[in-house]
Amino acid sequence: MTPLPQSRRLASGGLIDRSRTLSFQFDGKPMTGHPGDTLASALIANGTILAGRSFKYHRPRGILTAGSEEPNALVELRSGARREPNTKATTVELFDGLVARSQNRWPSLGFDVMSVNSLLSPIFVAGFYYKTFMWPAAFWEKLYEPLIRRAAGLGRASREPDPDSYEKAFAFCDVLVIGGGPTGLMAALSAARAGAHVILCDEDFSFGGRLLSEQFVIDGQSGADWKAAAVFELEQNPAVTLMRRTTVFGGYDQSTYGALERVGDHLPVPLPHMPRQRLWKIVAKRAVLAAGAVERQIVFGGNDRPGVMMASALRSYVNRFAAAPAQRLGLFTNNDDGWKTVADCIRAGIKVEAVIDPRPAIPEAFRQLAIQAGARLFEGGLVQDAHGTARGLQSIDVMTSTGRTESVAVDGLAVSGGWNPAVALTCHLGARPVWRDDISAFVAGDTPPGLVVAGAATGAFDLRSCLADGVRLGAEAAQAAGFTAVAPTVPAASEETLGLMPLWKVTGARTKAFVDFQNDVTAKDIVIAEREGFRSVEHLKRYTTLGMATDQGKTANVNGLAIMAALTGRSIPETGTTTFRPPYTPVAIGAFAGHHRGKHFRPTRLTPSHAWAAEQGAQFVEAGQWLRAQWFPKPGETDWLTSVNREVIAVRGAVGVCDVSTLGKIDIQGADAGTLLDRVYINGFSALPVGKVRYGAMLREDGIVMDDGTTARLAQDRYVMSTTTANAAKVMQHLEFCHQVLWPELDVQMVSVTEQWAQFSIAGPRARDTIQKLIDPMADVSNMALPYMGVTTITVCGGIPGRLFRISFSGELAYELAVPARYGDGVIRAIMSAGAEYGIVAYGTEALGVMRIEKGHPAGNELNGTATARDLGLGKLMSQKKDFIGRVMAERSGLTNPDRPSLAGFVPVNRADRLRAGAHFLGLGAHPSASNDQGYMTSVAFSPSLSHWVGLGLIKNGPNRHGERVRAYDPVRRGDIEVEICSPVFIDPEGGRLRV
Amino acid sequence: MQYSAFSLLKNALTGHRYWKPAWREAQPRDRYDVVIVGGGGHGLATAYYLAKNHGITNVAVVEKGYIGSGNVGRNTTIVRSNYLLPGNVPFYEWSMKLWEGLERDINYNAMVSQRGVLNLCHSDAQRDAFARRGNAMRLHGVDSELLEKEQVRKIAPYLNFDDARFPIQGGLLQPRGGTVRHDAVAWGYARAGDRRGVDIIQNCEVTGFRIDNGKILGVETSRGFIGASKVGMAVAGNASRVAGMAGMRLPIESHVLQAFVSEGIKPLIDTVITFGAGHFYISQSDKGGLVFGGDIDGYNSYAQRGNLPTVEDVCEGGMALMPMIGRVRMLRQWGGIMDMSMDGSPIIDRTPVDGLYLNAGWCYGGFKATPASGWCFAHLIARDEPHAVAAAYRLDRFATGHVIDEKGQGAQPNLH
Amino acid sequence: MSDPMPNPRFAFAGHLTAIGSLVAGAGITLMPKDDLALATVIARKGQAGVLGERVQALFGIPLPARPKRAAAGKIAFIGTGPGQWLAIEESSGDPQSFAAKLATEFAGSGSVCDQSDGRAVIRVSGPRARHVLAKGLPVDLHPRAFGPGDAALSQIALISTLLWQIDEAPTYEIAVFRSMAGSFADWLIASGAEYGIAAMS
Amino acid sequence: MQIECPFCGKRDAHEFAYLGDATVARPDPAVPDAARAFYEYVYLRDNPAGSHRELWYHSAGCHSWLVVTRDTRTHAIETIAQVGAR
Ligand SMILES: Cc1cc2nc3c(=O)[nH]c(=O)nc-3n(C[C@H](O)[C@H](O)[C@H](O)COP(=O)(O)OP(=O)(O)OC[C@H]3O[C@@H](n4cnc5c(N)ncnc54)[C@H](O)[C@@H]3O)c2cc1C
Ligand SMILES: NC(=O)c1ccc[n+]([C@@H]2O[C@H](COP(=O)([O-])OP(=O)(O)OC[C@H]3O[C@@H](n4cnc5c(N)ncnc54)[C@H](O)[C@@H]3O)[C@@H](O)[C@H]2O)c1
Ligand SMILES: Cc1cc2nc3c(=O)[nH]c(=O)nc-3n(C[C@H](O)[C@H](O)[C@H](O)COP(=O)(O)O)c2cc1C
Ligand SMILES: [Zn+2]
Repeated sequence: MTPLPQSRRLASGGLIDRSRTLSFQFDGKPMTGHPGDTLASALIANGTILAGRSFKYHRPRGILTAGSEEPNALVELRSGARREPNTKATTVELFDGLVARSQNRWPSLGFDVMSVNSLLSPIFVAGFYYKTFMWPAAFWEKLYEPLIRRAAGLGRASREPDPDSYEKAFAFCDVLVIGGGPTGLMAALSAARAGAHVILCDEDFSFGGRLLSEQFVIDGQSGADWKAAAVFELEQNPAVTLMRRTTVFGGYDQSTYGALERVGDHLPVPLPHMPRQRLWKIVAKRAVLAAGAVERQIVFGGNDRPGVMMASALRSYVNRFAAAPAQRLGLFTNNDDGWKTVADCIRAGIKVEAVIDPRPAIPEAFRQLAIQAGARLFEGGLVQDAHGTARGLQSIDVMTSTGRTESVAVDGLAVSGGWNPAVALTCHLGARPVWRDDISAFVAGDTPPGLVVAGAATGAFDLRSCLADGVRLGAEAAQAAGFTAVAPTVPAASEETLGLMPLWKVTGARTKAFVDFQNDVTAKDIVIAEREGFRSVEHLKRYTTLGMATDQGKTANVNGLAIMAALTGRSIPETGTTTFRPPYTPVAIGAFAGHHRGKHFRPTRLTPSHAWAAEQGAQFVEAGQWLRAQWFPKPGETDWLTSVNREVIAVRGAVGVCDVSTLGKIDIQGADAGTLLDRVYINGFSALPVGKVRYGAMLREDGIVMDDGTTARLAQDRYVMSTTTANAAKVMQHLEFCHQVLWPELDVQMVSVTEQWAQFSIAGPRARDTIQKLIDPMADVSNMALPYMGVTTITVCGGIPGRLFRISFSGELAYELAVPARYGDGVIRAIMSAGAEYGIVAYGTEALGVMRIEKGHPAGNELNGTATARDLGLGKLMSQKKDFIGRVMAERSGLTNPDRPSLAGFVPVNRADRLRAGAHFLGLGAHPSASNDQGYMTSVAFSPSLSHWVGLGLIKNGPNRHGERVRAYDPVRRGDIEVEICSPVFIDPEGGRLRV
Repeated sequence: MQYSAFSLLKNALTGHRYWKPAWREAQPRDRYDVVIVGGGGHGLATAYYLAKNHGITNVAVVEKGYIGSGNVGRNTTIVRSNYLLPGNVPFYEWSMKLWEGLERDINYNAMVSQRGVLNLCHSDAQRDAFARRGNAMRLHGVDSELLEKEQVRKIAPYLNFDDARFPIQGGLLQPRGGTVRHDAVAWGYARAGDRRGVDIIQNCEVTGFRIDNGKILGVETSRGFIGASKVGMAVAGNASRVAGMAGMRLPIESHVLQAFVSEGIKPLIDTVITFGAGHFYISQSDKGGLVFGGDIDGYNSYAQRGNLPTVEDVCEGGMALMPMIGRVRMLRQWGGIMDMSMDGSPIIDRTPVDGLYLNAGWCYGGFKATPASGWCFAHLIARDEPHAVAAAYRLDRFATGHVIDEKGQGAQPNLH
Repeated sequence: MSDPMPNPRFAFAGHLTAIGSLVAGAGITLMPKDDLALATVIARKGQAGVLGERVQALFGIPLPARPKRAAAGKIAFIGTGPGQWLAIEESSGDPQSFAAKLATEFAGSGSVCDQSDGRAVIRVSGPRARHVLAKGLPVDLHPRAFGPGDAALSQIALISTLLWQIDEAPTYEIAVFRSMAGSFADWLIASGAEYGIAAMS
Repeated sequence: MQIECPFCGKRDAHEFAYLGDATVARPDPAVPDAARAFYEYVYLRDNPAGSHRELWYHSAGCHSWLVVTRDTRTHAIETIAQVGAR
């Protein structure tokens, strides 16, 4: 198909680049446009009136606005994995190859079966679903809800991962100017001239705001020329950052602003390495909000018909985009500004059939203008109903000042109900806008610290005041940020008047009159809401969904609350607005995530031996942020248990090595290091001899175990503490709290050395033999010289300085060898070759877990944040002689009750049974019920040494029930077996092997 | 007027001219048998059950703003009873049962949607913890299923199974869990209470309590004194402020939790999915918006709004879990003030003041509790003794050590 | 004891390979700094003054009380917290002995801890360095706010970082925990790709 | 929210860990009603709507514990100081 000519493109004018033609498709139809077009302007240029269907009634809808306030013209942009639902055609910058599709219709936009909903509209009124669909109960999920869900929603999201990338960035400035219309440009110029570092953002792809869309003259130049000069000056200033296509979407605490830059959205696909969008977090000393104002609707019958358009939007299409939305236009305006449309239409050759102005007396100049345009003038008139089809408008019914109704044939109607200053960003921190009677609009009330509002956003609706505002507030902002402003000069511009007569809703409409277009909220819905008691604006909003659509009611809300005000006899300010919330316009979820998706969701921490382990084919597991080797499968081993059993057997029978560098390590120095440790651990450390290691447990202040680990005394005034992998940061924070907040008088210095050391556990009967081959030959690591729970410094592999701890998690003769992390890779290779003759294996976290369970050491699953030291069998460690964190609260009756679940071992009565962590304990024969619940299995392992499963668990009064049998009940995995309670230490209970 | 398809049709034919207000715009009277402070879900439900279960109809609910302006109107609508600890499971399951019959009971469609709640797990330890939880639920007769990765894939094929930082290993499913339309709960209870004679008084802020000799006499409000023999506080995020007026300090901090909704899209996500490792949970409302949230902002706040880092954090979780939502746009973000208790569990109890009762500490999970909370609080107020399923929610449990700490975080409210 | 001493494996080893073809027009240049000796120095209680004098006497460096880098010759001290510094020795042949030496010199006034392996340091320089770092660092690096000698402790892409500026090129050096070098490199490469990246060793 | 760390400068609150009320003080464990005193210290909070003294830890920065006085209604920060530096 070849594209049709751009039938509604004006022959000349506009800020489009006619030298290049761009091809695009809408609903499969090929069309063309030019650089500088939006999708909406290109559709208009191609004579397309119908752009979308509404949410509830599937009403045909045209293009209403020319900006981000658009409620109607929403499309699915792009296709496949890049499909973007609900994209406003009015904000899409046209690019070559653009593909868009209309939404919420079937089979086609022109003929939509669901438009029968419109016939059912007497039933589908506000809140109808709260009143029905209650019977029978089961039908909700099966029938009603799927139907409702299918009918709801507009576009379709892709089901494939988003192929584009996003990023985030920070920016800092003296003055942030939000909006680059005449006000914003002037504010930026004025701040920049004072020397301030300025960021100017505009959501449009071109600066200029209304200057692009109106026939303004500034300092004798056209608005567009003045703007070009202003932008040029700003571009030349290195202290100014100009950000086009950047919406400031939210104001947050302490002058932090969120902004979205659409970096690649105007391209078919982003260039290589180009993010699609960038989320800016801008910290500004001062901010000037110059976001302009949004023109609002008037509520009359059929006001949603395709062909009805905001007057300012119509001028945008005509002046900026050189596209004619209509050929025979009606204009319905309650203010002077709307009249600009007449002059612009005359210039563009669009016939103005009629001007309907409800004001009883209009200025003479306008009367002349109407005559010049050959338009019928209905002074004091009202448009009651607009009639048309999906293809366009046919006529309007005008109620004259004398009460007659006349029909006027038109194919378009421009409407201006006045202007709402864009105050949203002033309200994000909780302020409320205030009503101004003179302009019949809400303006900013209190503004957030550091933010000022300027131009049309303050209700200054004439160019002169806008420019003056910009000059003044830009300079003041710069001054407040510490600069000296230069004497301001305000460019000259002609005078403008507003002369608005408030008009919210036309009475006597015969057809549906819409307030919220996208959500199909009619004036009648508001009446029903009022009748049913939903009178607060917030109730009104929620009951009718007014203002809850993708446009957040930018063109609709004030009409809605004005109608409610009239119904309840309250004033508009008494009625109030609903709450403005970020984002100002919707922001892609991907942009908030930036780089942090997929594997980059969170940083990954790699152990010093990672590369080596990967070479060995290790299976890795996520342990918090760490990746750790879980087991090392050997060729032929297909299931994890075989590998793990082999690793355990090798350690218990010969020797194995495991990277335990992930354990937290904290270097603690100072004269009072021991005192601090005494206060954070339940047991004592100040009396620990130098060269010794001790196991310790620490509590939270509420008496529950926080963490455990070993701490070694390296010197009189120096210890090194180890923490569990999971709690490393938390313990560091806790120690800093204890030191800085509780006991600042102590002479203690602490720093995390977790990353400094590669630490390997070398365990098994041949551990010493292996170590011996690695270390400085002069070093003595005999049982005498370095007994169990000793520590010494040594050098290994011919000169690498290290620390050797004689500690054991596995229950075997074991050492932990710490070397500077850069040598981790080399040292594990050296350990493997040193141990080769003894049959050394590398073992992973699984085997480590098996052996600690066999030894009954509590770990993560037992340190569950609710267990006390006594529960875990550590009660004996709790010193009676000193205070320590958690001591007092640990004595609360609820924590000392002997019936509390406490640590015990478990074996299956039928030794072939498998144990499962998470199974609950019930008395034999007890009915499975919550009241019979005695505790649960915390950790299990298959013990290759014992050839059956063993488990640890917390069970009521556990330590006193060894030998008793209970049920391990596990209905979620269909398990229900008998287990015997036993000592939690399954291997070498006397600990002989540790000490050899 | 009873709501039904029939009454809707009948009114449609008469231009909807005859609907009555869902609840009367009641003016405060001098005294009531019971005054409930707080027109949120819990307060309104309490008033309804006082009338329905205990025949106490001389009741007022006083609300400082409009009813539903608090957390009941700003939550992510998830209901479930997949709790772990014995103090909690029976209570939340009772709530689940009440949800199941609610709409016919109160004659209001609150869109109780039992679409299933799926919690994902990413490690063996998490799976064991889910097994423990699932088993605890089963022990109390609550439905729970432990799913393997492939079963999760069947339910939600669009999740990131291939390229995840924390690969999905399985999940815990509660098929009866789901969502309920937040506002409808407030309005439905209000209407049902009103029909039984309860006065719902909006724009009436409680500013103090009148207490004599340790006994409650009534409440001071922005609209004058209202006498009452008994007063129940159900003010959620404002619990400390209101209890403070009676001279109490509570084991509670007020924190903001944010929630987010996307633009409306056609059905995409059919269950409730929670991604604990990524602090993200999501469901799709019947209107088509993806409703999602994550962690609390983490500092004391009464501002009812949050900050940007949490938005980023939540969306990072979303993109990590379901990278197809990248181009779906967030429409709105808002916050609610939550009564974060020191053990993450609620309090429904008497207070040191005779006739003054406390309902608080719901954290980010009290929406699902609404029916049972109302039921049990009404029971406590009417009979002056705790209801059996809420017996563990005592105020003195912190002093005695009988805390109910599902997450094991201890006395740090922002970590619950 | 037959095997020779194993070679060190540095933190960025294998993590910069993705730069591959991104070199064209390099806007930033990355260079891992594997030759630094690093040590944390924390003043003992009430001894900050004494420590400062020791440092001044030994190295001719005034200990910065703020996040700043003060350097003389091969030695630099960066303020990393109240009473805390990161001491750096450039092109150090024997990193462990640096800490050991400091410990001896500061005995009684400062606690010293070797961190030569705990932090991985990478140098980022080039005309686009500021643009790239702005994608992660919540600190204003504009010359007006941050210049040679300034340092910042912060976070980039959820990774704790210590950054300091060397010169006006600008050249920055960034220290991250060693285990996160890979993730940090991933972020750097993703953020720098649009400007082109060169790697030096 | 931006917190100006006295050492590091202005940073987003994201870099900090929050602990809560800074006005409670760890009781002397030797007092006769220590159980009560600790209960109040660990559990009871004023939780004011308005000015609130609270503890923040600059975990991604200099590891200082800070006392921040902040209005819980507006998030406006009144004062910030290193703990102990009163
Ligand atoms: C973002 C968010 C998401 C959540 N998601 C879930 C979820 O998915 N599932 C879940 O179960 N829970 C969730 N919750 C928690 C849940 O919403 C609350 O726990 C629950 O709603 C609290 O009970 P309520 O409805 O009675 O509270 P509210 O609705 O807050 O009611 C308290 C009322 O008291 C009023 N009040 C306060 N002070 C006074 C006074 N002095 N005088 C008169 N009136 C006063 C308030 O205005 C308010 O209306 C979420 C909460 C939030 C904020
Ligand atoms: N006579 C009237 O009734 C009337 C009414 C309104 C406007 N006007 C005219 O319009 C002009 C107003 O000038 P102005 O500069 O104040 O407003 P403007 O509308 O010209 O410019 C506002 C700019 O802000 C941008 N913007 C809005 N929100 C934004 C956000 N959140 N982030 C980034 N960019 C955003 C818009 O894209 C626009 O370019 C004057 O010329 C005035 O005469 C007249
Ligand atoms: C479940 C749920 C769904 C929501 N869906 C929408 C929505 O589709 N559109 C919308 O504008 N707001 C939606 N909101 C947000 C409300 O507009 C509002 O922000 C929220 O109730 C908090 O009130 P506030 O913002 O007035 O303080 C939704 C809120 C909830 C709780
Ligand atoms: Zn700091």
